[in-house]
Amino acid sequence: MEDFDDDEFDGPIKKFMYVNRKAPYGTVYALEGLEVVLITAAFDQDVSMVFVDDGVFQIKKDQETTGINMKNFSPTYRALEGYDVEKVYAEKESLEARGLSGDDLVIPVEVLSSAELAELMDAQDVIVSF
Amino acid sequence: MEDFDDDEFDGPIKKFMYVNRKAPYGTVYALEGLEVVLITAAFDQDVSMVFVDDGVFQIKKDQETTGINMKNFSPTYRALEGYDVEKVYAEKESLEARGLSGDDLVIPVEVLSSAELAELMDAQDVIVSF
Amino acid sequence: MKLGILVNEGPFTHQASDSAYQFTKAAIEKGHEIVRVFFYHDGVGNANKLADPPSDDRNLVSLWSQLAEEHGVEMVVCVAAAMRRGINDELLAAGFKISGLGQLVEAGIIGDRLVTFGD
Amino acid sequence: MKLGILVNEGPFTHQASDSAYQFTKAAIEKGHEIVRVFFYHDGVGNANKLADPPSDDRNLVSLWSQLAEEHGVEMVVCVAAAMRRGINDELLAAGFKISGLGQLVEAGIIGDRLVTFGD
Amino acid sequence: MALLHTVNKSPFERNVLSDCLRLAKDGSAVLLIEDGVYAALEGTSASDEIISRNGSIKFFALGPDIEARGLSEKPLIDGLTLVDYAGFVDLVEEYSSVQSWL
Amino acid sequence: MALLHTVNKSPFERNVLSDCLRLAKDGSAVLLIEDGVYAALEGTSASDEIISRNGSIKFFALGPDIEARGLSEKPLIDGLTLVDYAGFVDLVEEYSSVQSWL
Repeated sequence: MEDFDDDEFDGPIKKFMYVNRKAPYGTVYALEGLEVVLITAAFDQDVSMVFVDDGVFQIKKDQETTGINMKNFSPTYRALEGYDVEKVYAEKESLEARGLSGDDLVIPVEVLSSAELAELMDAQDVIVSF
Repeated sequence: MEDFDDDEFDGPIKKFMYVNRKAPYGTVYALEGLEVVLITAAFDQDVSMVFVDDGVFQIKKDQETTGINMKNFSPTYRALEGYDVEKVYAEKESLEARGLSGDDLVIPVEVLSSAELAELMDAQDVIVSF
Repeated sequence: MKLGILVNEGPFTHQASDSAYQFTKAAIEKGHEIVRVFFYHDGVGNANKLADPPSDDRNLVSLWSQLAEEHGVEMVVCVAAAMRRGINDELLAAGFKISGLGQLVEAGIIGDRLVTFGD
Repeated sequence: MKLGILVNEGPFTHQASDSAYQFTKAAIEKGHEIVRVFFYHDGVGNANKLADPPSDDRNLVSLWSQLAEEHGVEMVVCVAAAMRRGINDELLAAGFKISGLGQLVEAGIIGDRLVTFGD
Repeated sequence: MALLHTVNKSPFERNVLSDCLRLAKDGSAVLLIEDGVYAALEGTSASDEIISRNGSIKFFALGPDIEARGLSEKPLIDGLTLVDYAGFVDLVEEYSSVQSWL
Repeated sequence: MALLHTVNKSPFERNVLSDCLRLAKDGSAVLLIEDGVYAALEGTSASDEIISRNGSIKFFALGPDIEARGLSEKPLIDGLTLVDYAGFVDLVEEYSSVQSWL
């Protein structure tokens, strides 16, 4: 199969949910997970992005990575809107347990309770967790 | 530097402690950790091997790995004695939390309390944790 | 059922690749169709033909290659993840090919289920 | 102080290799002697010269090679761990060599401290 | 429509089983695989996690992983069902989607 | 003689900080690095782990890891000391041996 060209793709539209559960920098999952989300957006699917558990730390503002010599990729989350990824959620319980509020975040998110998030997760066709 | 030949080694004797904290099979750390212990024994050092946290599962008896197509390396722990690794400990609190007792184990171990293990750990020159 | 499989860890260090292989094999034996096995993150290490484990241990790279050969399973290694980790075309074992992340998304779209194995 | 360093994870997936590199560099700058950096488990991936990360990201393989060149740091990759994971002499970046686990033990004996970085 | 959740980490090492159960709805299923199977043991400090949701969630554990870890003779939590890899495939087919808690 | 313990995992993800503190004697030191630095935050569900041993154990956190994660402006647990990589080296020298809780 050749490299996939999304302009020619004429398949069904599915509900994709990306569940971000890992903190940034300690592992690469947050960064490589973000790369998947940006690609999926180009396929015109119904994409939701969720920050839960330590994943909420991915969008903590004020990240300054000079001291660890790694690339600060948190500004890329601001690009999500430009890719038409508009369904961005964070779990209330995860934020509260970590002492975070919406003011701490680099992008606006819709804050959902565990129960609300569980409902949303249940309605997905494809769930990928990083 | 050439491959190290332990017969010619004439350095100091140090207290090495290997702290096994990971369950077997889910990750390779238990297996590759065991390989380090066996090598260290050949250097005539003062070796202690400790099973703590999920590491106590490494020496659970009755391991039968045919179904997951991985090598069952638990019999190798019985070889420790032949390598003169005689200081083998497990932490009481870790065993109890996991519903295990000495009867569940593939080798005899000296069971230490957290406090006793903490003392022992404090007296080491080199601690390597897997 | 059409299945997409995502493998996020390399062989040996985590059981993820073993579990993915056993699951994929079982699915084929039950008559399901494997749309694609996609290797991401450290999973790109599953394609390294130089892997040479002790003879009394399983060799996952070979096992994946056999599965591809016997059942025509498509196995795709993510190009970006592979470049970071030093896996290129010359290192690829039989049955693997390198392509873009779009192949993962497409597996999710075409497949009835996408099942992830990782750490 | 004589320091032995043990690196148990590859570059990119875990921060362990970054932390080990920053620590080793800081120790050298403070005048300490690095007895040896030993790469075990997935840490053998740090020696893969084919690693080609995006240009705006750090390249740990190159950084380790530079450290070895500038400060004569000995960097040893475990042969058994490397064989399992498909790292051989031909893939080794500058400054790395493959040897046995005894080199790790020896680093523990000779060094005043052994510091481990892993997952 | 209900989800199949897979958990592959020991409940003694990580909090992922709790994280999963916080978001797993009644009527969904949880399959324990790899080091996740330690959560299937009865009489441990982690057993209550599953027992407290038993009945409202269906719990499964992968038999080959149970056997590999020497747990075949240990008592497992009542009502938990063992499956093999073929049974894992069946569960994936039976539920609407799979969430792997990594 | 006392040990330096390093912890590099988030207390919200893994139990390793608790495991460390169960075996860390009074008079030892704990250095939080990588994702371990999240344990340094005040006012979280994990803060009590460190607060309960504060005073009997010296707690440190790696500043570059705090900054990378955007925590510079957040309140850290009282009495916890920030160090850089050079300070990490100094701690290794000051204590008799290092136990890395991986």
